[in-house]
Amino acid sequence: MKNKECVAMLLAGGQGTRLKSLTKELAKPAVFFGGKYRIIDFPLSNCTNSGIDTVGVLTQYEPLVLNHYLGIGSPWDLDRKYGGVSVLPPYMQAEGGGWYTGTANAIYRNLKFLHQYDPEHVLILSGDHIYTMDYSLMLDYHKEQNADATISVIEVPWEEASRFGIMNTEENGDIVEFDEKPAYPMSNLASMGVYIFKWEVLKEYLTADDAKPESSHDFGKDIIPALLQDEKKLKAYTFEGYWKDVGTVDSLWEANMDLLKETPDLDLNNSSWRIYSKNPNQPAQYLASTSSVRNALINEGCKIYGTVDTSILFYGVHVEEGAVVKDSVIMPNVKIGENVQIHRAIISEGSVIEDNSVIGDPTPGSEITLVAEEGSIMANSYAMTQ
Amino acid sequence: MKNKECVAMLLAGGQGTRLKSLTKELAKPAVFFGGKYRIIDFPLSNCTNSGIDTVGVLTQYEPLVLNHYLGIGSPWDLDRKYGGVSVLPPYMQAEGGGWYTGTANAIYRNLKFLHQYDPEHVLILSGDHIYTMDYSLMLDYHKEQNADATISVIEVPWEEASRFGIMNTEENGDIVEFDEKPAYPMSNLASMGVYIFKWEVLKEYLTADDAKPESSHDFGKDIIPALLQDEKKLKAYTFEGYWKDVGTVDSLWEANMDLLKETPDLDLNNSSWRIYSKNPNQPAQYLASTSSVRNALINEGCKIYGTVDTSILFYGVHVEEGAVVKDSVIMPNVKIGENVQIHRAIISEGSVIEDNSVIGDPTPGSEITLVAEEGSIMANSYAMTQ
Amino acid sequence: MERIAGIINLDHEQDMLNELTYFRCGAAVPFGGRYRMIDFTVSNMTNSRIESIAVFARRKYRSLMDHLEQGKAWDLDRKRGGLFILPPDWNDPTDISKGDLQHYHNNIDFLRRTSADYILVSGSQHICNIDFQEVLKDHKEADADVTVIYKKVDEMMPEYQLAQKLNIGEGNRVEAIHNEHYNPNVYMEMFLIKKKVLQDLVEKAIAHGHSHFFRDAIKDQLPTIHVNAYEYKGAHALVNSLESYYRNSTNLLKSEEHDRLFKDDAPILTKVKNEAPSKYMHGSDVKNTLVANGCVVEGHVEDSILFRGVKVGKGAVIKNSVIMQRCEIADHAVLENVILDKDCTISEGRTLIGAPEKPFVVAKRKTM
Amino acid sequence: MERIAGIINLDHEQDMLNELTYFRCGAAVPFGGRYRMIDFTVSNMTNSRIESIAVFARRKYRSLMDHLEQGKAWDLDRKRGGLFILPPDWNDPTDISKGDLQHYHNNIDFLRRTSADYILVSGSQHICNIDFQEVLKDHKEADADVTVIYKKVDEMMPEYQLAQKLNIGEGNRVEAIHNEHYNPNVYMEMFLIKKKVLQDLVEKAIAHGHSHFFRDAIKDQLPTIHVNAYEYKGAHALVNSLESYYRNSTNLLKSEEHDRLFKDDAPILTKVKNEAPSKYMHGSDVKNTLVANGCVVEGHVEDSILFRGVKVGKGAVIKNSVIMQRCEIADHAVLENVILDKDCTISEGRTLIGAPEKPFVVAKRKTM
Repeated sequence: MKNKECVAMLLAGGQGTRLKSLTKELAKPAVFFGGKYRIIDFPLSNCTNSGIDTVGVLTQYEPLVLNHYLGIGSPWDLDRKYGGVSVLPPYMQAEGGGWYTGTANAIYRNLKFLHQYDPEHVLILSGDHIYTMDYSLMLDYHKEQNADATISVIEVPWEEASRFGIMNTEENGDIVEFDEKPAYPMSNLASMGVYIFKWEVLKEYLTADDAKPESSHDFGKDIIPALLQDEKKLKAYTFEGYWKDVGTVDSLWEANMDLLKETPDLDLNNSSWRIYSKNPNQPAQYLASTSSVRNALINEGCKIYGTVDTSILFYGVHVEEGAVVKDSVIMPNVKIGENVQIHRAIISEGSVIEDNSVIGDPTPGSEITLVAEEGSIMANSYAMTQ
Repeated sequence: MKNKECVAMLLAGGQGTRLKSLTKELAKPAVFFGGKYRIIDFPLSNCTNSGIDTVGVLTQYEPLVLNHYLGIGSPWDLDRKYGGVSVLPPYMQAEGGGWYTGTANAIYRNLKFLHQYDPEHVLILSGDHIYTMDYSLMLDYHKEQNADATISVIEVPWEEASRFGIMNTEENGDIVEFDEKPAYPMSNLASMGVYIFKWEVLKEYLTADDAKPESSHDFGKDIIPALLQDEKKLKAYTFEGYWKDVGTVDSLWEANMDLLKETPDLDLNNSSWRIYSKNPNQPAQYLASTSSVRNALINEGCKIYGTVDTSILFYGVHVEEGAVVKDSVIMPNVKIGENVQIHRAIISEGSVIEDNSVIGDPTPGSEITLVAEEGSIMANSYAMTQ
Repeated sequence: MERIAGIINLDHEQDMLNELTYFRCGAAVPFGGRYRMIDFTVSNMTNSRIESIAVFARRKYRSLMDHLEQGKAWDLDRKRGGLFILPPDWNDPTDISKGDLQHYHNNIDFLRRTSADYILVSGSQHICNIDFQEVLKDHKEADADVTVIYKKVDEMMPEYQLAQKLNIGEGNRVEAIHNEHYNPNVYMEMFLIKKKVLQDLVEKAIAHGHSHFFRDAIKDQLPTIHVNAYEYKGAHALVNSLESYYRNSTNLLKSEEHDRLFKDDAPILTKVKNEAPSKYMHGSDVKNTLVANGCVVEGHVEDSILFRGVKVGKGAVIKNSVIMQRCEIADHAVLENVILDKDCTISEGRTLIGAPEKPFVVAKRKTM
Repeated sequence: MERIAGIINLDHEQDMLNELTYFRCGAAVPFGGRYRMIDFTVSNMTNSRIESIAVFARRKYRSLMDHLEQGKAWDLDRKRGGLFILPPDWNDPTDISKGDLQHYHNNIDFLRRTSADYILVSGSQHICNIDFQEVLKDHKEADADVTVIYKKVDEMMPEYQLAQKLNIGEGNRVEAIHNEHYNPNVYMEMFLIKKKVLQDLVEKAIAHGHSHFFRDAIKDQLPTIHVNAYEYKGAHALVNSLESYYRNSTNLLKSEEHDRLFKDDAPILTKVKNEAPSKYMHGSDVKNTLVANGCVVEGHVEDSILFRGVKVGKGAVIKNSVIMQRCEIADHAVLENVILDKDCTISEGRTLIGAPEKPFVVAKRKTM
């Protein structure tokens, strides 16, 4: 078999504790987004659309949910006989085993997996962001520049730059310094956590890093600085487009609301860049005579008898007569009873909201209320934030 | 989705140390057999041919080789969207992790995997035997008898019975006693290590067993006796046909030689019971004008210029002019030089046997010589047993 | 469990849906917002654990092939069993079979190879959600040669005139099959038969120069073979004309009917298209309507069905209409009692109004 | 890397392999012990990272469909790209295209949808192992409109008479394409073209009422378009007659030729059949023969090719013959210079002897 030009490794281990009960039983990359998707659908679809057909998904916690969701990879066209998607949890080895201790450690412990494909380049991705990106263009740039490593960067507002890992670059794109959350940023180019390495270089630095007891085994903190110190060729590749971290309940809500703009920055209807997702096979959605729907994204299997305004509904959601759902995100299979009021809330999968209850705080700017997975809100009750 | 009537769990963790260097880098179920197959192809093909489309493969050591071999399960028609084949190595869990401590422990730690399919019955298999068996007939029997567990048994010669786990049964098939390697066997019905449990019963007993600190967490030693003690309904299902443990170099060699009988007990050409295997996609085999081949099984990609007698050749084997291969098993991609003599030997994958060397002891009944993986036998050298 | 294999026989199905069947056979016509007619038959089969399915196609099967792929959506792209579309491509000069018996004869390998003991033969025009294992149970209890499936209808709709009806006697034995009006026992063009019996009857029918398996080998032989009637009691629609297509489509807007057809434990599957959720813009106003994914609606839609990827512009009004995949309805257009086939474009301000009993149909890819 | 999509155009291929093409098109004829002719074209494409392939089929494509499935063996059963068999099923009364331009016209969506910039068009009769990415490199260096692929042959075999030849001028520019004898530059019925150029030329050719894309839009327009010639130097065989089929089959028994065609880093793939290894019994005697899996040999075989699952009985003698899938040669039968199509049975003691220059051919499923 031919070798693979580029294999992707997707770091999907983040527990995402700031997403509170949304990630209690779910790795962060499996969190729902956009009426139909899970966060991980975005990097996976990007891979497929960029012609990368071999993806290792590094999970940290119980891998079964992601394992089950990813299946044989068919939704993303990654059910390949040679390559495709592989879930790589930390497994026991003859010399013991243990958690992945950092992003670099996670890849290091799967060098054998990479070795099977003998790639020329390795693309490192994270499962925490919503964006569409053609990695093949970045790979072209990486190859043209003959870089040892290329880091994708995005311009962020200067006032937010100190929240990110900032790349200080020469005019020609050479990275001269990596500044993790600088108090006084010298640039507004933030690392997106998307790296392409030459396979040989990656192998060398991961192996060396593993031998350093003082290392935190992190790409940003250890591997990139080590390459810089050795004056390896590091290039910044500037990405332009929508890119959003959805690491908190508020940012997850915001990113969902971004989709409701008249012309959203992220186009889910782009037929040449489909976002693939596992299909729940539900019938067409039904909007009843009593319904009133505006400024909403609604998925198949929904039945709407009430009012939906500026909201996102995943598959299988029922909204009964008299209910009002406003400025909210309703995850799959939620049942919303008669005359329920929901404002500025995220309702987790499978929740049942009984008749006449009131959820959330309609005040603009107020905290977003989160109803936990398979939560049940009693009839006539009142719930606001947590 | 509908639940699965029966899910199979294949215990593929055996290191098979008695197979010596054949299993140094390879789990036993991945050992080559019959000119084309690996041992695990037999239980997997049995599953497919029996209509069981969901198989968990429990691995103990580094899962990558089996992971890579199993891929998405397409060779066995197990590339299913819902179900199919899943490799289940011991992974890290929040409360730690560690090796599977026994066969029962391995299944216990994957109850969540089983739970996803909500099966009615669970079929437990091992990856150590060569046989073709229609599990659906055993399942029918298990259901007809409304048994809590059904154990597949085979009649073994009385003089060998003390090497096996022996089932003492009533005339109606009820199992009354399980005798592990009895000095004085009361029956010659040996357990094949093939069990069907009611899912509810299995869950209950595995959970109870896990709580017993003194248990060795083994099906034969702990779970079956516990069921017997509680007077659960245990049935013996008698299997008739070829069934062979290939746990030693000699028995592996013998099982291969069994295929060369005029009418072998195991029919690899049965078109209604195909043994599926990953296909190496080699061109047709070539027998040159100088070749002399008799009583042999030869796979695609072989090129024979010398003599092959009473031997089995896997794909991609080259036998040069003047070489003689007799009473031997030659694994994939072995190159055998000119005038080499090989008798009563197993030559591991990728070995190179240089010109004029002599391998093995032609004396009938002598020990079988094993040449280790990617071994290299120097020209004009002499190798016998290890 | 005894095994059943399936045959979907499209040979006798007339393509009577006018513009909708100019370029495709009836089985490939879109239905219910996101399905094709044949999805119901295939899903019923797979939900009944039928995993070997042959499709006898004769005409305009290209879009059927595109849609079914190799049964991928049903997980039927397999080594053992699977879905096979079998268009006519026979070149045996000694073949004397005629009519749909040509299919049976030339695809005899399908019957030979399957390990199933029973064959379920079905058309694609009777939309329903049926468990064929129940039919098999009934068939075995009746110890019949053939079991035919029927629906007892409440009201004599025009589409039933073309359907065959059953006279049912004691012990559910079929005494006659005919086209008489006012018999409510509508034969659903589905029957179950033992494989061995099917093979024998096919051979005999060919030897006798017959050309229509069901008519010649079953219906006309009724006194000599035991034909058992199985009554199907679930949701049902017969689509064999444009009028019945239109009426049964909008019938789905009745919530009870919809829920009886689409069941969680027996889902109707279809090819996955990866469309985004539908977007309802400010100013949209949608009532009593089924909407598939990928739509963007700014206008007013009522009592209608929108298939995947339909765009409805500002101020546009759609009533009592079926709008198929990727149609674009520009601002202020008005559609009433209209069926648009896929990829149609309706220009700004355009008005099209059909009659409730005869919708206005626009063939695919038209711009108006 | 710039992307190439593939078209396998079978429209002009005559089915001239007599009995072997009674029931199948030439592209589906078994070759080389375990392949079909088309496997070489498809494998060359996938080995060259061509992952979108359309097959323009017109006649007898049923066994081609069975064989290719949806490109499964080549991992081409995909959402993006993949392999599409496109038999004619067009029903547009306004379509004015003719000949193979009908395929280009009616499958224009394939071109429209692919993200590839270049299209490689190939037939199935030139067996070879070629890297089309090398052709693309050459094409871009030459800055040509079209690059045609040719083989400079050593000896003028009869099959080359039907092939087109190239006159090549300075800078590898093609000056003429014709059928003259004794020109060794055999056009391999493969060309590379920019997608945009192909689309324009197709449109123009249809508008001018043409019926043969290569002849009318490329060959006859030679002075006006820049056609570059790429010389392929690897193993090659042209199979366009029974005689060339037979000779090129047995040619594979020459070890060097075989190794040049089947390369580890560019493997020829085919549908997997899960046959057991072949079994040579006591008393078997096989020399200079290619044998696929699943055979059971008890007799004598020399200078021959056995396809999958062939049984050769005791004392049977097979020389200079090609025996296709699942044939059974009973004890003491004698075959010399014979081609048996698949599933034939030769009775005990039967003798069939053809001539070296004209093998005796038996059509499939015959018992003799």
